[in-house]
Amino acid sequence: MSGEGTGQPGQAAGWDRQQMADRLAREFQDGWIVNLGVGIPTLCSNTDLGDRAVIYHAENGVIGYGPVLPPGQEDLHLVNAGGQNVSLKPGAAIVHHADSFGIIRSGRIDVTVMGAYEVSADGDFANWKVGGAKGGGIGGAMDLAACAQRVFIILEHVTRKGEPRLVRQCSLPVTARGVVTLVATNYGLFAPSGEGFAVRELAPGISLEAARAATGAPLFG
Amino acid sequence: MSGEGTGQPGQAAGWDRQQMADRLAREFQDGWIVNLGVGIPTLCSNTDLGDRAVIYHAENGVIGYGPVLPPGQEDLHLVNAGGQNVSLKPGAAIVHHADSFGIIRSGRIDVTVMGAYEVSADGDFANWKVGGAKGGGIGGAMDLAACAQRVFIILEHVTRKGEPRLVRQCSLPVTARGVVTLVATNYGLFAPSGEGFAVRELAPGISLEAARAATGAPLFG
Amino acid sequence: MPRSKTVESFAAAVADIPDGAVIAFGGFAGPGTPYNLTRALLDQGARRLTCIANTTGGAHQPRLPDVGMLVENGQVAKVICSFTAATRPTDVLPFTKYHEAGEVEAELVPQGTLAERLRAAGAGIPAFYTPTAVGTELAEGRETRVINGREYLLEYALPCDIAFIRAWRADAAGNLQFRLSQRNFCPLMGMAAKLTIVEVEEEILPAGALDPDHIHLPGIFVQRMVQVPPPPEGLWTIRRQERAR
Amino acid sequence: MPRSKTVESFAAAVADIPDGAVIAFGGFAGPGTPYNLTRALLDQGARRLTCIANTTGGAHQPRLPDVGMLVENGQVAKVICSFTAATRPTDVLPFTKYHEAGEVEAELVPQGTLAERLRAAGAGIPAFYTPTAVGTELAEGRETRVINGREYLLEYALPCDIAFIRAWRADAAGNLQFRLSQRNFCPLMGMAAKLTIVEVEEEILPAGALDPDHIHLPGIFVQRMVQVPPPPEGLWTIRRQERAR
Repeated sequence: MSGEGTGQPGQAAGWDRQQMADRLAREFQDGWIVNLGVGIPTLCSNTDLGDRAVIYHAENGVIGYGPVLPPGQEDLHLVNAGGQNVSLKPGAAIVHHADSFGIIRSGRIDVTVMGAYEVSADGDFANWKVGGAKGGGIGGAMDLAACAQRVFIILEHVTRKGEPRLVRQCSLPVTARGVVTLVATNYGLFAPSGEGFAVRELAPGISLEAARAATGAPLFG
Repeated sequence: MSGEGTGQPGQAAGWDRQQMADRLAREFQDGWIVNLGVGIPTLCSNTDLGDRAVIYHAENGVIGYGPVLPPGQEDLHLVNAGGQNVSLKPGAAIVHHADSFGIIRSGRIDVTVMGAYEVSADGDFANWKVGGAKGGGIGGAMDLAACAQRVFIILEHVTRKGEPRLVRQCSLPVTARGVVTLVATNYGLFAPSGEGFAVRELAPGISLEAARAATGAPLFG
Repeated sequence: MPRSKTVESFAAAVADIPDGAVIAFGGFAGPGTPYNLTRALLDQGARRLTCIANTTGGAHQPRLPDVGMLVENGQVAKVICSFTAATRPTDVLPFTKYHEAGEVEAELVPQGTLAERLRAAGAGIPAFYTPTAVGTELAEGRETRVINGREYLLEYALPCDIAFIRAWRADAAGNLQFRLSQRNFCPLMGMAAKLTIVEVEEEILPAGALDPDHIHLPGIFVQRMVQVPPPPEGLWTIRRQERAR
Repeated sequence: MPRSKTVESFAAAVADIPDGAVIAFGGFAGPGTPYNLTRALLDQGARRLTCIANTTGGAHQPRLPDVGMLVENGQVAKVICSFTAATRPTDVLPFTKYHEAGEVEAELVPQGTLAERLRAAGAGIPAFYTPTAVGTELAEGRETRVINGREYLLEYALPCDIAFIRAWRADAAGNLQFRLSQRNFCPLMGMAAKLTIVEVEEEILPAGALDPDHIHLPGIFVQRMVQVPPPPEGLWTIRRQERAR
């Protein structure tokens, strides 16, 4: 565990990327079908879940993938949705893109974990378009966000300029509305509650005051 | 060929079932994808088409089936839409029912040949429900009728009571409207023309007068 | 670890099916038909069922367990089929007299629409448009829409509580392979149902024994599997040695 | 007899593609991407194309032929993609400056909706409802419908003139197998297109050499096939000996 500090600049306070992913992954239940977004969410697959078995689903129709393979051992025909050369676990199956999103839309994904630019107190989130951009990168995010049983988000608590990412209302175009139930940041674990965010857990070295100061909506300890 | 007679009762005038099927099958062009309905239409697959190759499609997802297998040589896992134990030709492929009807609805079937109770001058036909019945037997007929490139019908020219089956307007609930382009009966080959039926060919021993007397709409020689 | 999906008997596999369940029955003219599960349901006795199948069955002899027998056994409130009467008016399905007497409701659906409504349910599509049945009695009073100059009929997804299907091979993860025309409605029903129960012809293999590229229904859609025992206990037993290929 | 579906060169396979064609490009993060056909189209020079693909490409080096290159080459009027910008705002796709300059139109479609619109085109379904994108900018001003208490967005089929796809194995009848995540959009695009052109990794086999139960796209959807030659002529050549499995 990193971070014995008090949240002061220059100190390694809070969770690192793997710890954020670990914290959400520990919510996964035995038998769940899990879809991990590109970036930090993929680190959830490194988490040791003990005797709980989850099935990782990728948008491109890979059901039951395993660890990323080291260079030289990749199978070039096999990638996850992030383009990583993964392996297959016993019992894996391949479907085409329409069947893969049929699995998503019909509610078979128990949880999707995604990155985001912003999450609102109402459970809205934004992750496909930055302000002023003409294009966007939606990928499978809107399908997953609208249809998965649970949407978990991982993001840094504040932007590089220090502005909060947990806000009352999203300023960017949303990916879906009212769907986020759990958010892991480097500051801790939070749940949108409508009026603000419920603090489920604070990362080591993060005080409630520090978290409040860095959050754009009320925090309920 | 049967029928040297003049169409008088007791004489073997007109085409038999295989001849009706042969006449329509000779319209099949090289490379066509063909769906044959239960009953007389299945006899089309017996017709020698020379060097023209057609692909037989069955509603249950069998693409490229061949002749019915003799008793003792059947594969119990393989049936056509009529439940006959058929064989597969080289290059056959199997799909599920939704993909099979996707092939139908997207217009990939060049011709469907079906039986019917009635065909109208407008190209409507009826083959799923008899008068007064509460239930019906639609099967794949409505999908095929609405979406195949061509709908050919094979039927006896008159009912057992001697009433015409080629009529101005169908008296039974229709399967689809305005889709039939060619009809083979024991009397010959006919094409719905709106005002009546154009006579494309008369079977041996069938006079135009005899055909007119047995038809419930004008015949145009 | 997830519990095994293999159940030791057909009776155990259907024991908890409640009255009022919506059940889809795979199969088309024999292959894929869950005869053994249907027989177990006849014994189990659940009532007021809605049965989805291509046909109510009973057109041919010798007769094997079918939806029509569940009707005769007083277990069915409604059927949703592409045949509720025989194709030839001279044939009469066993189902017909119950339907004509008003004892069982019937929804007659064109076969392609039936397949697509099941597929839609499994794919999270609540409704779609189709050209099939436009201008017919089945479209009377229903919503249509003109798209690019052609008229289409609005159809809704057909979700099921339970699917009964029959497969050729399976692995312990529930991945299924259907052989030849056994496939028909089976994978669609497996995707449309909340609980998919499968009768499997061959021995159930360890997870990983089937090629991931050649799975017709992924195991995430399959909850219970029963291997078909040898005859006479197992109905319509087809083992490797009995196949031509 | 039907003529052979095998074409001797990529140039010959794309020679008659007209200006204004709507072309779908298979592939997802590498596997299934028709690099060789795309390169041939860059040489062939057809213009005012509408290009359907998951992404315009160009996010990674070394760069292989992609839709973005067709844009840079002045051949594209419109793209329909689930990514018209990179996921990370710090990355910039080559396509972006053409889009921002108004030189190319872009329709941004969620990935599942893109797949389903292609599937609908191939399945003769003109339109359907989906829960995806409801409440977002993409749904603004568009038709929605409440079904069983939930709001859905109306989406239309996405038919294509031509599909470019890449397969693992094929037989002379045009039956295709895709290996692992090579499948992705490829069979859907093959079904949605009037003309499907395939680059095939392995030697094209005689009709009947592939198990009819294990065909991912039936030959009736495939019109032209070109076998990928060895490098350096063939791009992204993956032969049996280079695979881990």
